[in-house]
Amino acid sequence: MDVVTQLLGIIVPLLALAAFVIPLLSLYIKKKGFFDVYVTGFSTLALLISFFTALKVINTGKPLLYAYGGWPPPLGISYEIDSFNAVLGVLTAGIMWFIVLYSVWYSSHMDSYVWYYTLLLGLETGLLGCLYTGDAFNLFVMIEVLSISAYGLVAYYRNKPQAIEAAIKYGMIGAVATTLYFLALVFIYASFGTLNMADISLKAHQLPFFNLISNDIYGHIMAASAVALALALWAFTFKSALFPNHFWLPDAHPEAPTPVSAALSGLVVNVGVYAIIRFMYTIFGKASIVGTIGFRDVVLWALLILGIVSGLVGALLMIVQSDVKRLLAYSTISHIGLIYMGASIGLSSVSQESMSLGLTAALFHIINHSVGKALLFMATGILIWAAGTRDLDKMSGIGRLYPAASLAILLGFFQLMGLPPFGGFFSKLLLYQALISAGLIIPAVMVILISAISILGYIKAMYALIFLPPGSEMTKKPGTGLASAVVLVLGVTCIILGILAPFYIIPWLNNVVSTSLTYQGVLNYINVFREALLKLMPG
Amino acid sequence: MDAKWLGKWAGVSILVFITYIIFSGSISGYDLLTGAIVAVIVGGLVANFVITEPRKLLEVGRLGWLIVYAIYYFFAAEVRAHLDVMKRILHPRMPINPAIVRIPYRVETDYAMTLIANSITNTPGTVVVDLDPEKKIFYVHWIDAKTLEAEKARKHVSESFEYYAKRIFD
Amino acid sequence: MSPETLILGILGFLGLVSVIATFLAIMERDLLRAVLFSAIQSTVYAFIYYLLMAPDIVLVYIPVAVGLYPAIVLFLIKKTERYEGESGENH
Amino acid sequence: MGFDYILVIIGEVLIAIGIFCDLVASIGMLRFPNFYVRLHAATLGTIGGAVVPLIGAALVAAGSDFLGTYRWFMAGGAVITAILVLMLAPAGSHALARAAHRSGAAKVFPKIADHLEEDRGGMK
Amino acid sequence: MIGLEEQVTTYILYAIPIYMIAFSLYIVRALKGPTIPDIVLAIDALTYDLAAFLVILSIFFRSPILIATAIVLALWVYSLDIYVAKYLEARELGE
Amino acid sequence: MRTTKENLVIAISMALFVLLLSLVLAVGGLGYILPPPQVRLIASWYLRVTFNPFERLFSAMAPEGVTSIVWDFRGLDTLFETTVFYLAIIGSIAIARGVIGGHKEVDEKKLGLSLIVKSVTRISLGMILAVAASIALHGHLTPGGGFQGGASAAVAPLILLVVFSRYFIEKHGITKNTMLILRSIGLFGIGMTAFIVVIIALASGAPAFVFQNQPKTIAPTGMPFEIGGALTGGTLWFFNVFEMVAVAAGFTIIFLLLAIPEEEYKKILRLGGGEHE
Amino acid sequence: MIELETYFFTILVLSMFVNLGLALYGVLARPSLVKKIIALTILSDTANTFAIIVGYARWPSPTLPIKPPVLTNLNPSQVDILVFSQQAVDPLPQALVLTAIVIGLAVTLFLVFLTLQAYRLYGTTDVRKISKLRG
Repeated sequence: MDVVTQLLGIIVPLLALAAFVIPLLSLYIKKKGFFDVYVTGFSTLALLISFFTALKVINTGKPLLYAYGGWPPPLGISYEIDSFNAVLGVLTAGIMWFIVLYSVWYSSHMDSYVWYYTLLLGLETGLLGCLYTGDAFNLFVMIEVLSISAYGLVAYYRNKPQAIEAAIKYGMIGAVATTLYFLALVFIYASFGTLNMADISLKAHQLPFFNLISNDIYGHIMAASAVALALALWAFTFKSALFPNHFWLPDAHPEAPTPVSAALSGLVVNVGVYAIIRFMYTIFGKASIVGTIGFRDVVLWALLILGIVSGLVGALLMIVQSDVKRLLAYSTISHIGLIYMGASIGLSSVSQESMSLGLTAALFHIINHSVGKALLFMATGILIWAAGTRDLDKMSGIGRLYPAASLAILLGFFQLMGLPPFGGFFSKLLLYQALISAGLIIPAVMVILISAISILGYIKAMYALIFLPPGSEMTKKPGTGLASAVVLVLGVTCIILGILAPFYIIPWLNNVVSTSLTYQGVLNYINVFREALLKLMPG
Repeated sequence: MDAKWLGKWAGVSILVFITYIIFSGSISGYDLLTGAIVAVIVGGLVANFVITEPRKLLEVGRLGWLIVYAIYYFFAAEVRAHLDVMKRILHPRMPINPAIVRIPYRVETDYAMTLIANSITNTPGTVVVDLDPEKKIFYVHWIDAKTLEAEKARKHVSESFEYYAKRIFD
Repeated sequence: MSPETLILGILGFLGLVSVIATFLAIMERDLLRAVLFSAIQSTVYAFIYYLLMAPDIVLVYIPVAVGLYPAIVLFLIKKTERYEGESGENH
Repeated sequence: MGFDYILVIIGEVLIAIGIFCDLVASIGMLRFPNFYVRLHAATLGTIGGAVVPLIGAALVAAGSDFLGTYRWFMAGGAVITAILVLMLAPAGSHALARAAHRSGAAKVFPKIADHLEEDRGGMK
Repeated sequence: MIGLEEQVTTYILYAIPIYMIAFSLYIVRALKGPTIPDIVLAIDALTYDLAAFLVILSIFFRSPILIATAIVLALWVYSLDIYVAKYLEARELGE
Repeated sequence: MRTTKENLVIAISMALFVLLLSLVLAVGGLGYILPPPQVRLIASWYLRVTFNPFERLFSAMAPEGVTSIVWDFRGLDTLFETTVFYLAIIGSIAIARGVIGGHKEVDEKKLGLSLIVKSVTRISLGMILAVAASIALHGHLTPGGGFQGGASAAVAPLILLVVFSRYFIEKHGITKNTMLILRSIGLFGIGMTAFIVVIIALASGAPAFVFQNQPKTIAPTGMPFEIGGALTGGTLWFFNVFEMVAVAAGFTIIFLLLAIPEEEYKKILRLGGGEHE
Repeated sequence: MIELETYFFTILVLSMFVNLGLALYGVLARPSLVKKIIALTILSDTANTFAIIVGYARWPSPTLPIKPPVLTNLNPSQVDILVFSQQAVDPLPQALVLTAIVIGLAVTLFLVFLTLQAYRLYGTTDVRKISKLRG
């Protein structure tokens, strides 16, 4: 077992352990600086490990498997990282790192930073755990870790009635969603007799491999898969705020502390998308029993349509918002719609190339959206802090006082709008191409329509924040150096993503997708599982 | 860490140890060892809550009275009361005559008082509804109030319990 | 009737009882009563778990569902309002 | 006909008593007119219906060697449970009765006297 | 002469239905109970009897390890009593 | 506002819908024969592997199937389950941050329930804790374990809180901060036990896995499964002990927070502060 | 011909489905937040019961009861272990449910604290009134 695999196994429990000791330390160490360094240190560690993991996975082209406790996979839990979730892992750890740095500045204005940092570490644990796990039930547990820290952080400003109400709405329906996902797992276990994703995939694809530990299937496997998929999809679309389940997002995301809004909008919604892609492509792929009878097509069509509706609803409602964070939250809904349109391209009629093109677009758009949205929330956070309000009318022109933050905001808005030299442009273009090549003309047109509508909202916000002359009573507050640096670095990242996109990033991401989500990728995923199973069994 | 506290600690530890061993149902080395550790820790934690006068624990006579009392209670008092209430339940006309009556008590310590009260409540037909520690009165709900006078009621309900409770705890 | 059939019959009976208790718990407007009905439902579930041979679950479930849920909900309705649908005596 | 057998027989008799008490107590719970009277039926159920069969089960377990080595665990557990029920049940029903009387949640309706009410006077 | 195991289990087999009748009567009272204390009292009696029944059933199932459930049941139902009583009596549960 | 009748209709129609759905699914999804005649293959593996002295390199060496799954086979789940509970408590503390509750001088005799209940509670305290400890410490042998033991032990502070009052128990040292320390220690212990085999193996340079308990074919380091002839199940014993401490302390924190009178919270609410947009 | 055992078991499964529906109705449609919390606990309990039901199996013979997944023999032979693996219920769903119960408890606890805070801020726990007050 090499060092990278070992570190991969250690990092997520280590983050949890780091969160465990914070209250103990806080009783004896009263300096804020210590906790800043502590949390930043652990998130740096997470970033490094996720980076090296991704490097290894992509270099070797073979998924990485870490079996906890040394038990062969269906008996024990294993982390399984193929190139798809490796990339998402680096994205998550990276943006989380920026968010933690920004929080160092942000939390110096809070009344109590200890609990905030604890919950933030919990959020990072949950995000990385959700992405890395190769076990369906562990995914449930990690989603709960993620959710409970998210509820806690949304309600962190406990004296604001809207924050508490948003957290209740989010928490109550979120609890129902995860319970239904648990029910889905019960059905999966009842009929597949296993909880390991690769093992379920193996059985769903009806591959001829004698699995010593769980070889049988029980009952009516189609009925169970259908119920499980229906319930699981409901839970995941809730987590990622797809159209009928989006109602909580515009309340919850703006009410959280700003860095948390960035994490929620930039990263947490990705988890739902990731889980759906995992379920629809790796576990119940095109060649699986669900795919062969057309049920999968129905689900994907539904997701495509909901994606379109979600994009339109988000874009339209964005225009009428006067609260800048709320505007950004609706923009998240719109972009999630676009991502779903890319992710639901794996219909049985679509060719392999178009499918991998669409998934590449979805993945690239996830990256672009995460960077851009995190940047925007954090940069507007500086202005909101300076102005003391989130109302666009009252904030007019505040950006003039903070040139660095304003520059970052401009870059971020261009990224989300999809202006040519930025990453957002290329991902939308790719999405359009993919949909056209898949023969889905109307959705392709919808991509353009959604982009066009949402530009109105972005321009409105941009104009109010930056181009209007500042009011006379506004004065510049000092001490935003760190925050400005963070958002500027993210802004530069947007440009780099755009400039490198056509030559380097898109082919590379296409390679990532085709080694992980195509049929060959799924076979790879299952093969690693089989190798680990045979290696860890005695005798 | 005075002697009194150590006495309380030892007393509670023994109680905890016995409970632990009976509940575990074995006297293997593992159980004895973990039992001892648990007893010491739990004893230290709750000693102040449980026992106020550790010296009484050492008087064997009290334990003897407790056993005598248990035998009397289970084989005489309880049987009589159970049969009585069963008869009332199964009787077609359900002859009940309920009242809340005053019943005075004359013991000093909390535990003796609790023993009496629990004995009264545990015999079907009488339930302690409330008590007044200053006037030393139990208010007992009696399913078949033979009398409403405090002293006479005491003879019916609690005199025998009090006799033993005085010897066990006071 | 074999012992197995008897045990499974009890399970079916308990399922029906739990439906009644749940129905009352959901429909009751007095939240205190609703909590107590949900405690009955929890007891019945605990019995079901026992008959399904899950002692570990019973040991977890009883503290959580019979002990803690009613306790926290009682704390909650003591601090807020007891009746659903209309304001309590505080308003 | 060893010593074990005698233990089992005694235990079974105690269990039989317990079952009978339990049944009668449950009928009483239904028949009795108000909360305070039902308290007595509940006492019948907890002492006669729970403590006695618990002791009986402990005896049966101690005498049944088909249960394996864990039967002592079982007997011990049953005895501890019995002792705890014996201590906790009356305290619980007393607490409940007092609370019901103080808060007026249950009326003392068929009664010939209520000295507690009188002593507390106008106080609720 | 039948074996001890068979004798004990047959005995308990006939006891089970009687217990179930008693439980259903308790549950009727618990669901009907006109006042709050009535409901709690019925749950109380039901649960203590259930604890005894669980012990007896664990002999029937020949699984002595099932016994630990009974004591937990008894403990927590006592606490249910206590805080319902406190709820009815006190202004705040913590006081 | 809907009437009860309408509610009833909605409820019944919903129930009917679910019932019809269930008829299809219960039979299809859960297997045609209810209940199935045999457990699943993976389950029989768990049952064979949980305590198997003949396969020392492929066994959890604890006779309790559920505990060995909870802390050995799927220890990661349980660690994060504990994390969820921990984060929920942290979130609750964050909501109640700054609320101290104050050690008011009050007449304890007047507070709480009657003297009888108080005495009974005092006597049974030790017994409750002994039973809880027994459940936790035998978690690898009989049903029970850390969470079960901890939840049973939490009865003690809970009934103390309700029967006496929160002033009483805070005077006797059961405060939010001590419980938070205890909880952190317990959680830290759980985390360290998860890593202990890795740390031991690091010294000898052998490969090892996080959450490893017994030696495996490719990772020969492991915890001893018995000490002096008494089974301890390797890491399971430590997990159980630490989990018990953590859970009991966690429950106590929850009730201490809930028991703080509303006036204290209102005071903090009126002060406000600390928030910025 | 349906066996009597299957019939009884199906009643249990169906009543769990009914409970699920009732609890869902309670969470989604009842106005009081406290009632929603109660319904939520019932919902997760019912989901857990499904898992336990999935782990159950028929008795080895009509008179020999199935065992909990705990090996009671501390010095087993290989035959003992094999017999045990055929006579015990599935331990995996039980472990999953253990996890799920604690998670449900954690979420419920946090929701209780949120509800209390909402009451302090809004003076009511009725969602209709809260959304009206929020405007």
